[in-house]
Amino acid sequence: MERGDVSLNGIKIMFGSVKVLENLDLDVAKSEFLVLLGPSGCGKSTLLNAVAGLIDVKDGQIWIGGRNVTWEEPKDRGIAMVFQSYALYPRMTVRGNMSFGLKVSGTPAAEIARRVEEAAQMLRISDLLDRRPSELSGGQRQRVAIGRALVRKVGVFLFDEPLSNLDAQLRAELRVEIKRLHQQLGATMIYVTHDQIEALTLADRIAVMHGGVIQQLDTPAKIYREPKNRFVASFVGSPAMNFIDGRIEAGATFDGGGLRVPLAGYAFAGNPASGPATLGIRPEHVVTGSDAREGAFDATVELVEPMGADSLVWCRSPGGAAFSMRLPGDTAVRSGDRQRASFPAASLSLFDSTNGKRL
Amino acid sequence: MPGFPRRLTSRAAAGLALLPALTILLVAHLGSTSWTIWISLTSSRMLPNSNFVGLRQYETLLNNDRWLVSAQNLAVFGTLMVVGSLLVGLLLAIAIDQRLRVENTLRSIFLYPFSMSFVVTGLAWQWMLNPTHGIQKLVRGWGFETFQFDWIVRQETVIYTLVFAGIWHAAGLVMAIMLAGLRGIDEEIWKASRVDGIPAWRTYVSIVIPMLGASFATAGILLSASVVRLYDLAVAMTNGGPGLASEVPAKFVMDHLFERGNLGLAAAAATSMLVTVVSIAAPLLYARSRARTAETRR
Amino acid sequence: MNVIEPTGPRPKRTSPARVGLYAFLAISALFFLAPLYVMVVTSLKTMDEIRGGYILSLPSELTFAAWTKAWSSACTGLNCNGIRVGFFNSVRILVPSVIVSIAVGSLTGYALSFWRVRGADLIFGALMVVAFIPYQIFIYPLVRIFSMAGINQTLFGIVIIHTIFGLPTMTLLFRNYFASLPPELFKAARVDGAGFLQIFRSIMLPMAIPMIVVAVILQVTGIWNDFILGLVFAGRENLPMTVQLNNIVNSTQGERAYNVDMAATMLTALVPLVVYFGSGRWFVRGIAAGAVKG
Amino acid sequence: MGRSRFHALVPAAVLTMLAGAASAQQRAEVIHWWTSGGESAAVRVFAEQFTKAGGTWVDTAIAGGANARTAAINRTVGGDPPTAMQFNTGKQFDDLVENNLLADVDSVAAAQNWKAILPEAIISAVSRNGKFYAVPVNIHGQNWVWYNKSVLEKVGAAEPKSWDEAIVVLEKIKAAGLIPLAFSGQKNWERDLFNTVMLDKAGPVVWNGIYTQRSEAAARSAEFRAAVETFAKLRNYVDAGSPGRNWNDATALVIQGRAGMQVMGDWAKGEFAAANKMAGKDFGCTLFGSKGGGYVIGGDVFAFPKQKDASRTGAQMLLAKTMLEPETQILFAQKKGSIPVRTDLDTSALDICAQKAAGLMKDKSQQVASVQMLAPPAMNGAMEDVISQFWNGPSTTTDQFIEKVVGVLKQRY
Repeated sequence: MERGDVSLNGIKIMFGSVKVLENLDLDVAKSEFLVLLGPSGCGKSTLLNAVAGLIDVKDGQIWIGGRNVTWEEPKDRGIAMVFQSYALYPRMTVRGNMSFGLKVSGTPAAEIARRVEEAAQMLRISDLLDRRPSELSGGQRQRVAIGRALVRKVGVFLFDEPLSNLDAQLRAELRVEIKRLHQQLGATMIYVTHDQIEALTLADRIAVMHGGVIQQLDTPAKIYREPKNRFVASFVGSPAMNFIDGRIEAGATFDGGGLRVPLAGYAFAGNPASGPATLGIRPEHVVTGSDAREGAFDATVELVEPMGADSLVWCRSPGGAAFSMRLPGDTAVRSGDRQRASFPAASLSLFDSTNGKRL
Repeated sequence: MPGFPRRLTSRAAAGLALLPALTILLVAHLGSTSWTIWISLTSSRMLPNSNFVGLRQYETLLNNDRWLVSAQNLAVFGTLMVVGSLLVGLLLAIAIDQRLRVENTLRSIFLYPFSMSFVVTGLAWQWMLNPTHGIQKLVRGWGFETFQFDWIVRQETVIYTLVFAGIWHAAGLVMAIMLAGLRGIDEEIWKASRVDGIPAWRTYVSIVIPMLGASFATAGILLSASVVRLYDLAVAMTNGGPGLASEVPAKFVMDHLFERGNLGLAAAAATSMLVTVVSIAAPLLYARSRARTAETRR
Repeated sequence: MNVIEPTGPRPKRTSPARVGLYAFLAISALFFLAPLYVMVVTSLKTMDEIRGGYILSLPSELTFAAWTKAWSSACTGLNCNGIRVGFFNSVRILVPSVIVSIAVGSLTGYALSFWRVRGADLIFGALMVVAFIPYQIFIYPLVRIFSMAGINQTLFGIVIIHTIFGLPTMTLLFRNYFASLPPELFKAARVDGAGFLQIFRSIMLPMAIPMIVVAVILQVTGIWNDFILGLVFAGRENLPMTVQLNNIVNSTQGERAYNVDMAATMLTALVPLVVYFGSGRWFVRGIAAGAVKG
Repeated sequence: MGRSRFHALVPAAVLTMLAGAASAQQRAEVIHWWTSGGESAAVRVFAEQFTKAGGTWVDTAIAGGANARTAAINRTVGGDPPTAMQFNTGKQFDDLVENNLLADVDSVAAAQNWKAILPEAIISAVSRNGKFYAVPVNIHGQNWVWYNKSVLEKVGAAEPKSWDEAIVVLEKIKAAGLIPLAFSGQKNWERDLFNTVMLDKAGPVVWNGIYTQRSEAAARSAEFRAAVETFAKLRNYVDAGSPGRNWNDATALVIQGRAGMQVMGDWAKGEFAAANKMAGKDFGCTLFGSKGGGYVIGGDVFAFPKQKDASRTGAQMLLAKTMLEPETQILFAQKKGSIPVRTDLDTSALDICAQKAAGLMKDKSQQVASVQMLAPPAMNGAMEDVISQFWNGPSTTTDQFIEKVVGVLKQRY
C-alpha cells in the first residue's frame, strides 16, 4: 500500500473510558491541503492532537514523512502547529516567540535570525518583532503564531481552528494568507475547522467528521455535489440543502411533499430501488420560472431574504414541504407570490430514509 | 434598564459595589489606625487615656533592646520565610500539577498545616526540634552519636527553626494559589511548547512561571503580611526565646497591649510597623499604578 | 528500524524526571506529616507514657481515651463537656462570615480591576497597607465603634468583624486574579451589552472558581481558627469552639494533658480539613478538558 | 437556642433551676482563666458555694490570663461588663480603678473584717485610695523548690536550705549523670528563677528596693551582684533542652527522677498529683530565705465592674462574701493547690507543703509580696526581657546586666 506523507492506520483514542475515535484510517498526500471539518465534539481536534503527538493513541499507527512516529515526541515528528488561542508566550517578544524553540534545540544564532527574518517577511510582521503579544491585535497574533510554526522548517503543518477567534473580515483575509503560504511552501497541511467556508475554500480534500468517524473524504466539489450521506449533505453548504421526505417509486420517480420528481438522469450509487427516501436539493440548484422542466410545480413564496448578490426565497410546495431556492439579488418575487420551480434530477441527492446513506 | 444608558448605570453600579469596602476602610480601618496613632502619643497604659506626651513612647521604643532585636529578627525571618514559602509552594504546585493519581491526597497533606491552630502544632515542632527528645535524639539512637540538631535552643539559630515551621505552615496556601494560577494557564501554551520541543522544566522556567506574576504578587503580599503580623508561631514554639533571639515585632505589640498593659508603647510599636510598611509599599504601589495607567492608555 | 513496529500508546517508561518528582513529593509529604505524626502518636498514648517515653515512638498500647475526653468530657472551665460545646457556635459564625467576606471581597476586587473607578488604586493601596497591621491593635477602637452601633456582642457583629479583617486579603486575591484574566473577555461582554453585575455573575465568578477555592480555604481556616475576635466580639452566647480548645490547651497553671491537647487540636481542625478535601474537585475542574502536559 | 443549650450543659445552672426562680437577681457571670481539670474542680467550689448562698453562677472560662482579661476589659469598656472578673493579685486593675469602672467591696470587707484576717501585703494589693476594689481568693507561693527525694538520696544529699547549699547538691546530681535543675526556659520562669535566687541571696530589703522603690542603689548593691552571680552559675545545671520548655515538662523530669529539682510555684503540685506522687514521700518542697522573707506570695483576686443595672450589684456582693467564707477558702485551696488567703483558718486539711506555707503566712517577716503586687506589668515585663537576655547570653557580664536593670528601673511606666 502506498503511504501518504501523513498516514493514520487504525487509530483508536480513549479519554479515560470514553471512546473518542476507533479504527480510523486517513492518508494525506505530500503537499496536500487536507481539512478536517465537523461540528464541535466530532473528534477532529483530538485527531489532530494525536497526529501532533499531544495525545497518546490507544491503538494504531501514525506515519509522517515515511516514518512511524507513533511513539515519537511532538518535536521529533517533523510537524509544526498553530492553535486557536494563538498560544503565544505572553512574556516574550514576537521575536522571542518565534526563536525560542530553535534556541532550545541549539540552532546557531545566525540561522535563527535568518529564519525569523524570512518568516516575518513572508507574513509581513517584520515591524512587530520587538513587540509583546499583548500589544498586538488578534490578526497580528495569529500571524505571529503561524510565523512560529514556519521557522521550524518542517514538512507538515497542523492548524487547530486557527481563525475561530477572529472576526469575519480578518478571517477572510488570513484565509487567503494561509492559502498563499500553502502554495508558496508546498508543505503538507492538515487544518481543523468547523467552518465549511474555510474548508471549501482552502482544502484540496475535505474529511467531514461526525461522531468520531470520517463520513466522507473527498474534494470540496465532490463533497458539495455528491454528499455521501445526509449528515454531510446537511453540514456542508450555505444556505443549507433542502430535504423533503417521501418515497422512490420503481426507481424512477420521487414522490413526496405533494411532488412527483422524475429521476431520469440521477446517478444512483447502486441499483435504483424503491422505498422510503429523502430528497435533497441545494437552493441554487432549484430551477425556476420558465426554465423549469419535468416535474415542474407552483410553489408559494413565504419569505424573501435578500443577501446582496442573491436572494434566498423560502417556499412551500403544493404538498406543504418547505424548501428554499436561490434567486438573483434583484428578483421581484415577494411573499405570497407563486413561483414555478422544478428539481433537475442531475443535481439531486437521494438518501436512504433509514440509514441516511446516499442512494 | 430601559430609558437609562447602560454605560451610566454600570459605572454607577461599580461605584456602588465599592461602597461596603469604602465604608469598612474609612470607618474601621482608617478610624482604628488614626486612633492607634493618637494613642501612641499618649501615656496610655492598660486603658487609653488622653494624656499627651509627644514622642516619648517612640523614644522609649528606640531605646528598647527587645524592640530592636525584634526588628532584626523579623528582617531575617521575613526574607527567608517569604522566599522559602514561595519556592516550596511553587515546587509543590508544579509537582502536584503533573496529573498525579494521588493529587487530592497530596494537596490535603500540604494544606493541613494551615488548618491547625499554632498553639499545639507549635508544641509538636518544639518537641521534634528539642535536642533532648526530638530528632537529634532519634538520629543519635540510630548510631550517629555525633549528630547535632539543636538549633531551637541556640540563640544564633533559633530563628531558622521558626522559618522551617513557618514554611511548613504557609507553603500549602502558596501551593493552592500557584495551582490556581497554573490551572488558569491556557492548555494550548503547553501544547505549543511541546511542539516547539521545549523541555518541561524549561517551559516552566521561561514561559509558565513568568505568567504567574499575579499569583506571585498575591502570595507574596499574603506572606509578607503574615510575616509582619507573625505572633502565634513565635509564642507557641519558642515564646520569643532563648533570650530575645526569636522575638518579633507583633509579639512585642501584643505583649505590651495585653499582658504588660502598656497601650501607649504598643501603639507606638504598631505605628512604627505601619510607617515602615507604608514607606516600603507606597513607592511600589505608586510605580505599579503608573505602569497600569500607561498600559491602559495604550 | 525498530524490531517491533510502534503501535498504540507509548510504552510507559519511568523517566528519571518522574522518579525525581515522586522522590520530591515523598520527602515533602514526610516533612509535612512529621508534626502530625507526633500529634497523632501523642494523642494515642497515656500521660504516663508521654512523661516517660520518647515523643517519636509509637504508643505501647493504643488508647483512644484522649479523643473521647477531648470531644466530650475535658474540662473547659466549670463545664466538663469537651470541645463539642462550641462546635455549632463556630459553624454559625463560620458560614455567614465566609459567604459575606468572600462576596464583599470578590465584588470589590472585580470593581477595582475592570472598572476604572476613580481612586481605585488609592483604595487598593490603603487596603494592602492595612493588611500589615497587627489586627489586635484594632480591637479596642472597634469595640467602641461596635457598641456605639449597638452590634457589639452579637452574631451580626462578629460576621462584620470577619468581613472587616478579611477584606484586604479577599480584595487582593480577587483583584489580582481578575487582573490576570484577558481584558478582551470583559470588553466582549461589555460590547454584548452586559451590565456590571451581569458580567460579574455570569462571566467573572465562574472563571474565578480556582481563586474562590483559595479564598474559601483562607477564610474557613482563618475564621474557624480565630480565637481572639470571637472571644471579644461574638458575645458569650456565641463563643466559638476555639475558646474551648484554648481552655483545654492553654491553661497557665493547671496540669496539662498533652494527649487530650493533641486530640482536641486535631478535632478542631476537622472542619477546615473537610473543606480542603472537598475543594479538590473544583481545583481539578480547570484541567479536566483534555489536558496534556509534559 | 444557643443560650438554652449552653445552660443545659452547665451543672451550676442546673442546680440553680432547682433552687428556684427567686435567685434570678443573684445571677453572676464570672470571667476567669481556670480551665483545666484541677482548676476546674477548684472553680466548682466557688460555683457550688455561691449557689448554696442563693446565687446563680454563670461561668465564662477563658484560658490564659491575658486572654481572659482582654475579653473582660473589652466587655466592660463596650458597656456589657461581666459580674466579676479575675486578676492576678497585683496592679493589673489599676487602670480600671482610675477610670472609675470598678465597684468597691467595702461593705463586704467591713462585714467580714478583712483588715484583721488578711495579710498586710494582700490588703494593700486589693485596695486603692483606702477602698477595697477586689476580693482576694487565694495565695500562691511563687518560689518553691521541688525536689525528687530518691534522687537526693541516691546522690547522698539532704534537703538544701539556701542556694549556696543547693549548688553543692546540684553539683552532686550533675556528677551522677542526671539533670540537676529541671528548667523551663521561658521568660516568666527565667524571671521567677532569678527572683528566687535574688530573694535568698539579697533579702527582702533589696527585693523591695528593686520592685517597690525602684532604687538604683539596690541594683548596684553588693547583695544584688552576688545574686546575679549565683543566678549565672545556675546555667551550668540545666540541660540543653531547657529553652522553650513548658514548666510542666520540667516537672515531669523531676517526677521521673531524670532531674533533681525544680523552682516553680505551688501549682506544680497539680502535676505531681496527676502522676500519683505524694508530697513528703516521693517529693519534697522547700523555700530558700537565708535573709528572711523566704516566701513570695501572689495569688488571684476577683474584681467587680460597675453595673448599669443596680440589681446586679447585689450578686457581686454576695459573690465577694461567699468567696471569703472559711469553708469556701479551705475547699478551694485544697483543689487549687494554693493556700487560703485568710490567716485565721485551720489548715490541717491541706497537704504538708501548703501547711508549711500557711505557717509562714502567720509571720509577716517571712513573706514578701510578689513582683506583680509591687510593680506594674510593664515594668515586670521589661525586667523579664533583661533577665532573659542575661540568662541566655552567657557573654553578657554581670556589670552589663546591672546597667540594664538600672535602665529598667529608671523608665517611666
